[in-house]
Amino acid sequence: MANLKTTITGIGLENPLMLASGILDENGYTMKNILESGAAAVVTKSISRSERTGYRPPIVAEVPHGLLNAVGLPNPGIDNFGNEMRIAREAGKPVIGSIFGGTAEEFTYVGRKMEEYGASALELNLSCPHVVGVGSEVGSDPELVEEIIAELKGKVRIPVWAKLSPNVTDILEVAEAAGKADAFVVINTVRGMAIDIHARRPVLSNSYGGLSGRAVKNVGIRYTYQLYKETGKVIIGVGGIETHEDAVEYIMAGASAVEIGTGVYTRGKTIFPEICRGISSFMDSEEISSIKDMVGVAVQ
Amino acid sequence: MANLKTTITGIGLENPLMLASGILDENGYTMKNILESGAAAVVTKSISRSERTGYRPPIVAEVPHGLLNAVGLPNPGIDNFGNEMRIAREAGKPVIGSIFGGTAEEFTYVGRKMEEYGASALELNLSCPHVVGVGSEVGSDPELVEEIIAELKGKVRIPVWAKLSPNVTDILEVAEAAGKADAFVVINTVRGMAIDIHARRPVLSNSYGGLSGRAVKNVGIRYTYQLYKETGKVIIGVGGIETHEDAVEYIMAGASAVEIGTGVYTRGKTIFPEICRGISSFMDSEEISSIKDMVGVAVQ
Amino acid sequence: MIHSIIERVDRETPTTVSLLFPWDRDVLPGQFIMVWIPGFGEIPISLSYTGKIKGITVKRFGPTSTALTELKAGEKIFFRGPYGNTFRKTGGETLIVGGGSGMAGLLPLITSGSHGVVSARTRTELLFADRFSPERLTAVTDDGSEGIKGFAVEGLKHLDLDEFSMMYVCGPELMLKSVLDYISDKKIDADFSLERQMKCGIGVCDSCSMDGLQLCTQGPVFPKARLLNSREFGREKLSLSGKREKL
Amino acid sequence: MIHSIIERVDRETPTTVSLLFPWDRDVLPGQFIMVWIPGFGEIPISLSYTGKIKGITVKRFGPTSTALTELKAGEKIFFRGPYGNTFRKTGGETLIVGGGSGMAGLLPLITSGSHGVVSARTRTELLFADRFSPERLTAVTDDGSEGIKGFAVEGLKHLDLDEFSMMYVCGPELMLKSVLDYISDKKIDADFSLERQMKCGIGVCDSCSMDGLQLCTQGPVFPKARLLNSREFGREKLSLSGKREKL
Ligand SMILES: Cc1cc2nc3c(=O)[nH]c(=O)nc-3n(C[C@H](O)[C@H](O)[C@H](O)COP(=O)(O)OP(=O)(O)OC[C@H]3O[C@@H](n4cnc5c(N)ncnc54)[C@H](O)[C@@H]3O)c2cc1C
Ligand SMILES: Cc1cc2nc3c(=O)[nH]c(=O)nc-3n(C[C@H](O)[C@H](O)[C@H](O)COP(=O)(O)OP(=O)(O)OC[C@H]3O[C@@H](n4cnc5c(N)ncnc54)[C@H](O)[C@@H]3O)c2cc1C
Ligand SMILES: Cc1cc2nc3c(=O)[nH]c(=O)nc-3n(C[C@H](O)[C@H](O)[C@H](O)COP(=O)(O)O)c2cc1C
Ligand SMILES: Cc1cc2nc3c(=O)[nH]c(=O)nc-3n(C[C@H](O)[C@H](O)[C@H](O)COP(=O)(O)O)c2cc1C
Ligand code: FES
Ligand code: FES
Repeated sequence: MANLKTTITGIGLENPLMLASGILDENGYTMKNILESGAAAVVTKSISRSERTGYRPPIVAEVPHGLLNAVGLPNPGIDNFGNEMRIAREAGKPVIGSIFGGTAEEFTYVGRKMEEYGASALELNLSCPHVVGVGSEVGSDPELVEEIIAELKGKVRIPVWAKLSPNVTDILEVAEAAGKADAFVVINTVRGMAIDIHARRPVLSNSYGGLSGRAVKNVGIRYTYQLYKETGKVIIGVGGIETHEDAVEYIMAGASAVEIGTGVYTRGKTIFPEICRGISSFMDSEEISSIKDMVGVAVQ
Repeated sequence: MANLKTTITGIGLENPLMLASGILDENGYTMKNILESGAAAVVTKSISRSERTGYRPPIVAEVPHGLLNAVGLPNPGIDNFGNEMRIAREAGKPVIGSIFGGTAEEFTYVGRKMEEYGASALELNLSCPHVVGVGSEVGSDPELVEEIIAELKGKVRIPVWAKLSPNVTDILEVAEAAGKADAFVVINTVRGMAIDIHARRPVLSNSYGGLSGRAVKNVGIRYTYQLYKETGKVIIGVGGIETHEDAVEYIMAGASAVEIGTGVYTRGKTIFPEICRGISSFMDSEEISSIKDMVGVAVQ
Repeated sequence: MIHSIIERVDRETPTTVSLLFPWDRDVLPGQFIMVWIPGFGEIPISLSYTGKIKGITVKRFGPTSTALTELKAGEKIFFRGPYGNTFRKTGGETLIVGGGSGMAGLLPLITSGSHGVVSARTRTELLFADRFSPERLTAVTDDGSEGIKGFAVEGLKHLDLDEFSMMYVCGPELMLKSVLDYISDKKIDADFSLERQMKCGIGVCDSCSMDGLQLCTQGPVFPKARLLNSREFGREKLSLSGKREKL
Repeated sequence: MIHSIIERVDRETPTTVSLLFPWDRDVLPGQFIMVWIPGFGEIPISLSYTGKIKGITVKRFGPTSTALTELKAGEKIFFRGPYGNTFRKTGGETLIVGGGSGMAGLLPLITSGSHGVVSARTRTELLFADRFSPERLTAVTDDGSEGIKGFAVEGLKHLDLDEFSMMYVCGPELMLKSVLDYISDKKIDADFSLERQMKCGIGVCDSCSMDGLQLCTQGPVFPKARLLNSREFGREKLSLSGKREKL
């Protein structure tokens, strides 16, 4: 049996599979349950400084080969999140705190609290609306990204991962700005929309949403490969992983570990142990002895 | 029976379905065959000033829910394309000339020739590599886009459609630069990649490719909606259309007509008459009497 | 989204209507759909009719449910599903305990052999009480305007629970909790159909969760044994934002 | 991509090998696969073995086909497919006419009742000639080193075509054209398996097209009647770039 243990920015993982941010990670008991189901780590729902209720339903639309969502980043605010962190951590595995904000100060406030709550790393969700430049995201403002990460790196000791948006002209420009981060996480959802032709209107209450699931897998593979090749950083791959082949594809494209979101909806929570078994037998048949030996092997 | 006739930038179409550029439109006889199969118009393969052989196979990869391609824009060069245009036009329906280049002069040279060959409109493929800024596309350089369109509009009488890339941070910026175009065509393929885990390398000889088909439909709907709403321009929708519901979804999002590429692969050439029948019975059951009455009705 | 055309509208109580519509799909008692009213919202509603013609029974509450109760025959209804699990089957006499709109999801379980404990705020709101033969009905009202005065659990106290092979319960969570507490040391087994805030209905948003389980995919029906040791049932839930609150 | 492990390699001629590998898929004679040699390229190759164990027979040509002929048993082979259509079935005696590697795709059609016209540049390159009983074989070589000297059509001239119910032909397009011209006013029916540049194999790139038909999806097998009035068959094709050229 192949050994699936690995480490990511110094954090030991019993296998390379983590729960992605925003899927079943608002309630501490749910996160604990997912960890007990076989995920090596969970990333929390993205948390901000103040409480947000998010958008009115419909917040998801089931589209062919994926999900479209516009949940609206609901979260209780970091000050109300300690309890959930405590409950999740009862599973004895790493809990990664996903955080967002509009300014470096907000990120720092939330990040320090997350560290206090025992987060093993911070994942910065840079795909949230940015107030200054209307319509744009924090992640498409390289100067702001640089400032946020510089500030955070000075204030917390745990690793900082930058989760990048695929909705940009040139991801390398953002990656360069985020160069001080310990790892890059790609991808967040791809912007999309679904219209119901019988109701003659967009399905999501927010009209626009983010596409995830199988539909975006090849987009995630591309960014994983490109960032691994061009930046040499530690990469965490996410987007459309539903089978062990998908996970291995990300790893060979350069991901040191992967996250699974929509796959939990299409395949259930047993997706974690199932993919682990699949990776393990793939490694056995291909005579690969460790996850690290697969990382980036397809990169030319 | 509902009437499917419509017009787009002054060009009469017997139905709103056109063949997308790059799929079965290199050989004049094939374009003629597709027109005879029921497409209202065809858009040619993208043609440049000089001949190009394109990339070595594999140039396509069949991925779940779509296709990944990196054909490399092979084309005989505009001077060798007259024969194909003549053969295609024997069908007596509009043939749209897709053209590309790296400079305004190249676009103009090719566009004028296309007009001479009898093209009913020009579709500018702005997603081709741009030599000056390495790694970027013509379509992500707003000044160049503006120059190309201004130049062309002064030199040809046929309508000019600007086909925009979805791989940008802010499509409205590009749309503004392309503001003099008579219509916008969205979307070209979404950048992606596929790795074969048994061969441990990217499948496409070019490594990176463009994703099309069902996987990108919701991305195309989003851009159609956004451009229709924010620019008020004539929009031609393309990306992942395989059923009449998909076509209607694009039209309700703001498309005056649509193009079909990958659908010809998944459903065969009969996709054109099949979707026409579907739209027609949908219109009958919803008591809609013309295509124009559906355009943009879902836009809030 | 699935859509159908409403075939019939039945007014059940002053605040509650049933909408019946064709939908060619096998569904199970206990399952629910996410009903979308374009422009208002999307809410989970149990299927109260599970035969060839499907139906839902909706109580007016906020904007979405109100818009739903105002739909007319011939209008379109939009929804997705069916979602969720079903009740355990059993032989013998069953006891059906519904509070408020909770009776809606229990309707498909009512047979000629069922005994019902139907509770509501007041007599006009007793939902589907007429589906039980009078000698098998225990009505309970908060205001005492009909039957026993008090909450549903008061109705149970008037019955010999040993007569029943199984109890099916649906209603507000605090009512379920009081029923569970009452039967916790009794022999009778029970299935409880829970209602919590549901934003997605498909097991991704975590808004409906309890003890790490998602009501929308792993519920909404849970057996008595599962709830007895619950850390969150009847005690705590997360608000719309995800803030932990006492129930 | 599909992958399999090569089980056996047979050297057929100095430039041609067969690769046999397990692939649990029903395929039909005439169908082809797109074979990928990572780092070299991807080319269309007919399935020469269509039973439980599949096989291809490849002639060394450019870099990709050469790499393919150098694979060993135990190595991986990557491909996608099967693609394309198949030959019409017929009763009676059949005539199989193959030129060069064209015999590969015809191999599954050879039965004990088949007569073969096998042509090649030279005697050592006569592919699968040994699959016909000697009295049913007409060998043709360009250099006259075995059998009749000349092109395939010369072999036909030595046969009474009325004896056959059907002819199956595969080889370079100009050979097919000369065969078609020869039988155009004769009674015999024929299926021709064509080979043209194929970049995608799935009907999108238009590189293999002829008369508006795609060889990869609507072919590669076409009946005599379809080719008789062709505007492009045997005359013109598009180059790698799409430039119209004389054949
Ligand atoms: C499994 C299940 C089955 C049910 N079956 C039935 C049944 O059969 N019959 C019945 O009558 N009831 C049933 N209910 C209860 C019913 O779903 C609720 O009564 C209903 O959701 C209330 O609707 P409303 O009109 O108040 O919603 P609205 O007030 O219109 O709100 C619609 C949705 O938006 C959310 N929302 C509101 N404001 C915001 C905001 N600012 N930000 C984000 N989100 C917001 C709400 O929480 C709700 O999900 C069921 C519930 C569940 C969980
Ligand atoms: C339906 C069909 C069945 C066939 N069956 C058989 C068979 O059974 N046995 C057999 O031996 N042969 C068969 N062939 C012929 C075989 O496919 C060719 O002989 C083979 O493609 C030649 O390979 P190569 O090594 O020369 O290719 P390479 O020279 O390695 O080229 C590989 C691919 O890249 C293309 N290419 C090369 N250079 C460029 C460039 N600069 N830009 C873009 N593209 C480029 C080529 O056209 C080719 O498609 C078949 C052909 C067809 C169409
Ligand atoms: C319902 C839903 C909610 C999400 N919420 C968040 C979030 O709060 N923060 C974040 O960084 N990503 C969020 N994402 C994005 C996922 O973490 C992930 O990047 C994306 O869905 C692609 O992975 P997948 O295809 O495995 O789902 C969300 C995705 C979904 C489907
Ligand atoms: C094989 C292939 C080749 C393509 N070549 C071109 C091209 O030359 N020019 C162009 O503008 N678009 C090209 N496209 C993009 C399509 O025209 C279309 O924008 C895209 O595929 C989305 O539509 P679809 O999902 O219907 O295929 C190509 C697409 C495919 C699949
Ligand atoms: S309603 Fe979203 S997880 Fe249950
Ligand atoms: S090989 Fe591409 S269309 Fe036939």
